[in-house]
Amino acid sequence: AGVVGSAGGRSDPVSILAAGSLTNAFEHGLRPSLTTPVQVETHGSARIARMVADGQKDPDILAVADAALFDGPVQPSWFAEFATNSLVVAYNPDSEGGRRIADAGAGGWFRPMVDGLVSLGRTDPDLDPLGYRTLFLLELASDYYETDVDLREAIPSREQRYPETQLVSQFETGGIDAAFTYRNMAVERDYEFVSLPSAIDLSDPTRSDEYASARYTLPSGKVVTGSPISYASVIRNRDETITDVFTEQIAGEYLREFGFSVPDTYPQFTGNVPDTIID
Amino acid sequence: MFPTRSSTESVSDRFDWLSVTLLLGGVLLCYYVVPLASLLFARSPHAIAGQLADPAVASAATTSLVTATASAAVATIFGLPLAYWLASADGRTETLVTAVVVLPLVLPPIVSGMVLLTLVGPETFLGEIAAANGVALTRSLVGVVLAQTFVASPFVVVTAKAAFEGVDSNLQYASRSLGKDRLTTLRRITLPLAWPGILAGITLAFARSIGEFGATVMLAYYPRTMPVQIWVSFSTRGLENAFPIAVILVGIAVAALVILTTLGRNPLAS
Amino acid sequence: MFPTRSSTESVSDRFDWLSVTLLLGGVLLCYYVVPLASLLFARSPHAIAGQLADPAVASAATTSLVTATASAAVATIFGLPLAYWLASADGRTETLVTAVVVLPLVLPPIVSGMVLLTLVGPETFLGEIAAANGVALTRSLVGVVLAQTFVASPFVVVTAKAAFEGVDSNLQYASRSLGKDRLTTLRRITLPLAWPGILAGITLAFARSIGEFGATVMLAYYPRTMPVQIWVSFSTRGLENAFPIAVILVGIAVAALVILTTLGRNPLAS
Amino acid sequence: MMVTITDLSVRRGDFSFGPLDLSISNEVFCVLGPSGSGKSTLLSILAGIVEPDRGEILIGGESVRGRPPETRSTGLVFQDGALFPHLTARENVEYAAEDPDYVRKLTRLLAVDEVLDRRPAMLSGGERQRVALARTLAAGPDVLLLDEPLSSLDEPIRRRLRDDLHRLFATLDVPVVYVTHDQRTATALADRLGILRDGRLEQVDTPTSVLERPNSRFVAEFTGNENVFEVGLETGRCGRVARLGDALLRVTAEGDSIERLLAGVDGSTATVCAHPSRITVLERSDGSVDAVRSVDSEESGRDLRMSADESSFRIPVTIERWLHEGDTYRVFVQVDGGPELTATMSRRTFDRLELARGDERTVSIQTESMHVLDPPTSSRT
Amino acid sequence: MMVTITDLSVRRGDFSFGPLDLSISNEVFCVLGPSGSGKSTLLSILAGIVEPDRGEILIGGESVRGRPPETRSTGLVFQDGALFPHLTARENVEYAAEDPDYVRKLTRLLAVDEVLDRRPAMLSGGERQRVALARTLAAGPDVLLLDEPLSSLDEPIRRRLRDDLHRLFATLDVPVVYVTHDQRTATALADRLGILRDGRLEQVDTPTSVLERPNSRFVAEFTGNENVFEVGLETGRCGRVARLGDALLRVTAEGDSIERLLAGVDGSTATVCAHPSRITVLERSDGSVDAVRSVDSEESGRDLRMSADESSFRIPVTIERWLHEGDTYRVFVQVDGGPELTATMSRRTFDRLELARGDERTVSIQTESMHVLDPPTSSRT
Ligand SMILES: Nc1ncnc2c1ncn2[C@@H]1O[C@H](COP(=O)(O)OP(=O)(O)OP(=O)(O)O)[C@@H](O)[C@H]1O
Ligand SMILES: Nc1ncnc2c1ncn2[C@@H]1O[C@H](COP(=O)(O)OP(=O)(O)OP(=O)(O)O)[C@@H](O)[C@H]1O
Ligand SMILES: [Mg+2]
Ligand SMILES: [Mg+2]
Repeated sequence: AGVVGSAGGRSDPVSILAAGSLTNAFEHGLRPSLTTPVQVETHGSARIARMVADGQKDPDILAVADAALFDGPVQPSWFAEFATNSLVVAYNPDSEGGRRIADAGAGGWFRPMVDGLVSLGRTDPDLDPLGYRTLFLLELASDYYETDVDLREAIPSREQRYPETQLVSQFETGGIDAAFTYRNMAVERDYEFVSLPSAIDLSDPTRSDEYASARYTLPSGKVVTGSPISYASVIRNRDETITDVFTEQIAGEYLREFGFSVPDTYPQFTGNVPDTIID
Repeated sequence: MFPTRSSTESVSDRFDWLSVTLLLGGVLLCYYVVPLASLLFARSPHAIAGQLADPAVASAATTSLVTATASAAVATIFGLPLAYWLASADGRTETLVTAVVVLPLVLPPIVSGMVLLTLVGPETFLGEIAAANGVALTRSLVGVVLAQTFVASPFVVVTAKAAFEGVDSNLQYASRSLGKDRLTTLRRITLPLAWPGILAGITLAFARSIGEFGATVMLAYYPRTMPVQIWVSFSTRGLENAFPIAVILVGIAVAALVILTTLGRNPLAS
Repeated sequence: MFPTRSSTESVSDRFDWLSVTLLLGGVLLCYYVVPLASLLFARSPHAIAGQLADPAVASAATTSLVTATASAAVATIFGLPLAYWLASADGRTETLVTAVVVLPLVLPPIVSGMVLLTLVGPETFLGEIAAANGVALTRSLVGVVLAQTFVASPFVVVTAKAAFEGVDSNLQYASRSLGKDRLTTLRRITLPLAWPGILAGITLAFARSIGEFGATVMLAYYPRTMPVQIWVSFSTRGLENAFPIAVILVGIAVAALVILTTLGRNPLAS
Repeated sequence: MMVTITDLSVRRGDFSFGPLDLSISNEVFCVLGPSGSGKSTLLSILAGIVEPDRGEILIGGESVRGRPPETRSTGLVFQDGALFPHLTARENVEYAAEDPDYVRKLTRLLAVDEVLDRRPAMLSGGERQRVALARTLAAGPDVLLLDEPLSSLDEPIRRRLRDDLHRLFATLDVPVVYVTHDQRTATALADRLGILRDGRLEQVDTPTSVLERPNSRFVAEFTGNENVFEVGLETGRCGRVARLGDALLRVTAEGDSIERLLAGVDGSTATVCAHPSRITVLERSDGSVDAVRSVDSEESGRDLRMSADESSFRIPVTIERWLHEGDTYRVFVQVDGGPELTATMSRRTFDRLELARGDERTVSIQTESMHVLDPPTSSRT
Repeated sequence: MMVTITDLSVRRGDFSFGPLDLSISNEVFCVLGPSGSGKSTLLSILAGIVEPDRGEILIGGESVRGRPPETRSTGLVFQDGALFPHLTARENVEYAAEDPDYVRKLTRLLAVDEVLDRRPAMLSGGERQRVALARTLAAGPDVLLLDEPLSSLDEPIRRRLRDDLHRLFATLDVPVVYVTHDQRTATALADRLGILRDGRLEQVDTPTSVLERPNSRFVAEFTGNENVFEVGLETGRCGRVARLGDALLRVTAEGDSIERLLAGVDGSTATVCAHPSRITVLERSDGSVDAVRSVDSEESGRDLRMSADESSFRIPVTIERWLHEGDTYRVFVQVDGGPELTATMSRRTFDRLELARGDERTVSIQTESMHVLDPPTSSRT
């Protein structure tokens, strides 16, 4: 990892408002690679976007878990996509249901779920992208595995829905046998997990057309379509130090260590990118 | 031999001091009222009515009211005996147990949620026994009440303890020397005399219960209470949708608290 | 003419009733202790020591201790006058203002965070005035204290109000007829006599402050308090890392509360 | 310093106090009255604790209406002490005082110097009362208001304190309003005595005047002139006579004692009172022929007896019962054909008399010991 | 029912109570003692509020040590009433009672039926005391413990209640322990009287015995036998004489009064007490030659005077000062060459005597009114 020198004249730390799933990577990957002090604040992606839009937060750098959020509520003139992630099925190897998933592996993880032999957890699709991405995954999996039943119909039930933090808690305290999570989370926390084919795990930017067949209608009436998981970031206050931090953040090697994927095409810019950034 | 006193010297000065002091209270009151007012007046009555019509909001309101009432009741029923015992315990035990009692306040919601899950989660001993008897301890009204009680009951205990300690022990002896046993004395003398303090505790517990979010969302995302509903609305549709629900919550809470204080006054008055 | 009394009838029966009642308190105490014990004993001392060595944890501990103390102090300084005024206010005003005072408890953390941001956020009137004077109202110790005070000060107000009401007004008249004005009377008679109740309120406020997460995380993610640190640890590295920090928080809080109750006893005793 | 009360009144629940007019200079004004008559209420109003509904209070010429207690410089000893429970006895006293020497002096005077380090809960009833008194005195008020400050004390210490207070009040030279239910204390201390009844002052005068010349049946009975009875005025066979039961007393010359007594009375009866100590039960031998002469009544045909000595009634009575009250005996006697009377006497006299129930004896009342009451007010129930 | 106390003692701070042995049957046992002597402590122990450090209490033959107050069936009227502030007077009384008729009867007896609907804070001091008494009586306890239940009442109502209580206690037929500081109440009510001093019973006897035959200087002074003085026993020129100051009284035949009085005394002095009412100030004419004979003392050469009448001391005194106490006067006189004495007398007598300060007068004390104390204990400070 490159080391960015601190620029004089700035005493405040650089503030980064980021999606919750980036917390560990930023805290323990990005921060140590910088000499500039940074303050990382993380909440759900949707919430941070909204708080920035409402003027309640004024971070130097904003990083969200879905580039779509930069199409509203926040609408910056440009942004950079810097990492992707994939969905996995994490399981608790100490539980009966968890072992069934492990035994079934990437080829048949869904069978014990359909049979109702696993207590499953997923996040609320109304609350965060992980929730509806899980539904996309199930829809794509029905086609991919050519199952008899529609997995998106057969597997979900209301009992499985949790907010993200609660899902993790339940999983870690043994309340559920298996959960759909982001890969980085499973890696960070040493969960046992089943990796899924890229055709369904929403990780491959090149498959965006395939993914786009799945959709979900949010309570607000807005329809989201399946798309690759892509983390996007933007600078909101411009100065040299911030730019240095931003450059490190979107280019950093650290991302892979924390379970993210960084395709070769990344960082990928959209909009009127200022020259200083691209250099 | 009789020292004279400069009696009226600086009376007006001092009176001003009292006013200045009371001014501090006014500042605090503003600190409560202004944000609330901004919450209230920024919303159109129309938006609020709209939210009221939403069945999810209506059901959350019911859940909140029911569970907060239940939690306040549970906190009272279990908390008063503990407070009574603490009030009569000696110094060291008292200090230590009091510290334990307020710990649920100290724990951040995520930790309380986690530790509660380790106690009553579906895979735990208690959770399984309850499930075997058809009672779900999480994702149920019971779960909500468990979470709220954990967080809110310390108010009843701590406040009631102070109130019990304030009751003149001579009055309790008087009752007992009239042949009434300790339970009767407790019920008819100590409890009514400590009532204002206890009521304060119940008020706090009720308010905290109806506003509880952190532990509740851990133990029972469903059935949704108002705070969870507000959080969901906020996360899905933003401030504009969440605030009217918050206004409804505030309305319900104020109504409930006014009823509580009004009803609560009776035991003393009669 | 003298009605005889069946004096010792069912004494043992009744005594049992009291024990049964007190048992309820024991159940509640277990409900506090068991999860805490599981929190404590599941962690190795090693892990705790490891966390203690982490400078982030150490700094969060300092921040928490400082801000919770400050918040409890602010709540006391501003809350006592409000409580005193409320205690002497008449029925209707009292009921209403009391309801307003407990509203911060009713608001779920996300809403309190939001409304506070609308009051003291960086873009607001107050926020800008303060910033112009070099004080940041968010993302600063001040921000933490503002958040904690909002949420925790109602405890002082409500509990102290009940305590003030319990002070025999004759004693206050006695003081005043000895030539002491209302402020002196308040300071030297009313306050010491109401002290146990006030102390209960301060205890609650301190505990709630040190455990506050929801509003704090909105107003001041930095400087990090222990609850925020715990949440971050939990989000980044899971339970195994978060719980030892929670144990440290509990340790700090217990120590602080024991000190508070011990010191707090003096004003009455002397 | 002068305290002037004009047209003062207040309602407290069912109880209505006043209207009351009174003026107190640097003297000890004792207030005596039955339980519930408004004594404590009066002090509370003066101290500013109860706001009157109507009327004016001037202290030192200045109106204190609406002024808070702390600006009135009225020191009130509460009936229940109102000691601060969180302070020791010493701290209670020092709370009010500025002069440690004076505190020492007062606590020694009130004999509480040994218990100064105890909290009120650890004091006995009487100790509490004395500490409360010390506290108020220590504040050095311009007006002293004392509500039964010695009621929980035993006779010897009360007597001692009464003397000490007497001296103290003299040095202080401030108006003192002293509520008590103890007649001895009242007479020993008071420059003037006010009798309160149902919130109104029934009589205000020097102790001697009130005790000896009560102006109503109520005051008479309340101050211990328990014997209140009707004396009939008749003109019979033997000239003009006063009559009590079956006993007659001739009214002879102008200026003799009975004439003087009954001077202002018009009509055929007068209500008269006499203190029990003024009623003498005569020894058997004294109720003799030369003191009493039988006459028969014209109307009733009964056998009446006329006192031979014209300065005292000699009245035939039956002994009913008696009570032993420490150093005195209280003997109840029934006047033949008249009221019941009470006589008190020393143990010595009682022993000498060798009374027995049902004994027929004679009592004598000196006419100058009797006092005619104004037209009777309704008696106290 | 019988209350038996054996070797009872307790420490409360500096104060140590007991050891105390006492046995009370169905009688009225009055406890008299100075403020702070442990009267309330005794009742608290009996009621089970204070646990004794040592000793045994039997009620009706059963030990009650360690038994909670509610099982003892001891009804205690607290010195401060201890009324429940959240209940009205009526509710306070009904709290304890099961029989509404009896409640009605009691409240009428205690004249509080008019104020039953008020809360304690709205009652006067005396009303509060009577409600507290009614409450305890209503509970129908097997042992009645009353702590100065009439102290806040004025004399007339107190006298009435005293009579009523007397009758009531007789009907109840339970042990009654009645703490009072009022000697009159004590003598009027008590079957037996106990004098408490510093936590110990100094004397227990019938009221008459205690008042007339105190067994110590303390009891003598406390019960109003204020005159405690030394009488010297000498054998002089005129034979054996008793001597008080400059006055002598010849001891003549065996069996005469002074001989009887001083019978048990050995040594040269005896401590003697006499009640002030037993000291008579003689009229000027009575201090005359035929009652007193001058003798000169051998040793001092002073002029002594010997009483002519051998059944009473005639003692030359100087009038010092006097107090007016309601219906009596208290006159302090200085015995020439001896102690100060106090005499009480009725107003009538006082008026007749026409005393003036510094007057030289003679007082007489009948030898049979004097009582010899046991070897002096240290006097009360
Ligand atoms: N706050 C109150 N509200 C209503 N009535 C009251 C209140 N205080 C006193 N009273 C009533 O007023 C009357 C006079 O009370 P007060 O205390 O002045 O009597 P008191 O003369 O001092 O009697 P005591 O000798 O028994 O102390 C009583 O009948 C009492 O019940
Ligand atoms: N709880 C206590 N702790 C310490 N000392 C106490 C306590 N209670 C009473 N005392 C002391 O014990 C002594 C006896 O008190 P007690 O109340 O029995 O006296 P009393 O005879 O009833 O006096 P009074 O006539 O004044 O009511 C007093 O000197 C008092 O100060
Ligand atoms: Mg009174
Ligand atoms: Mg006592």
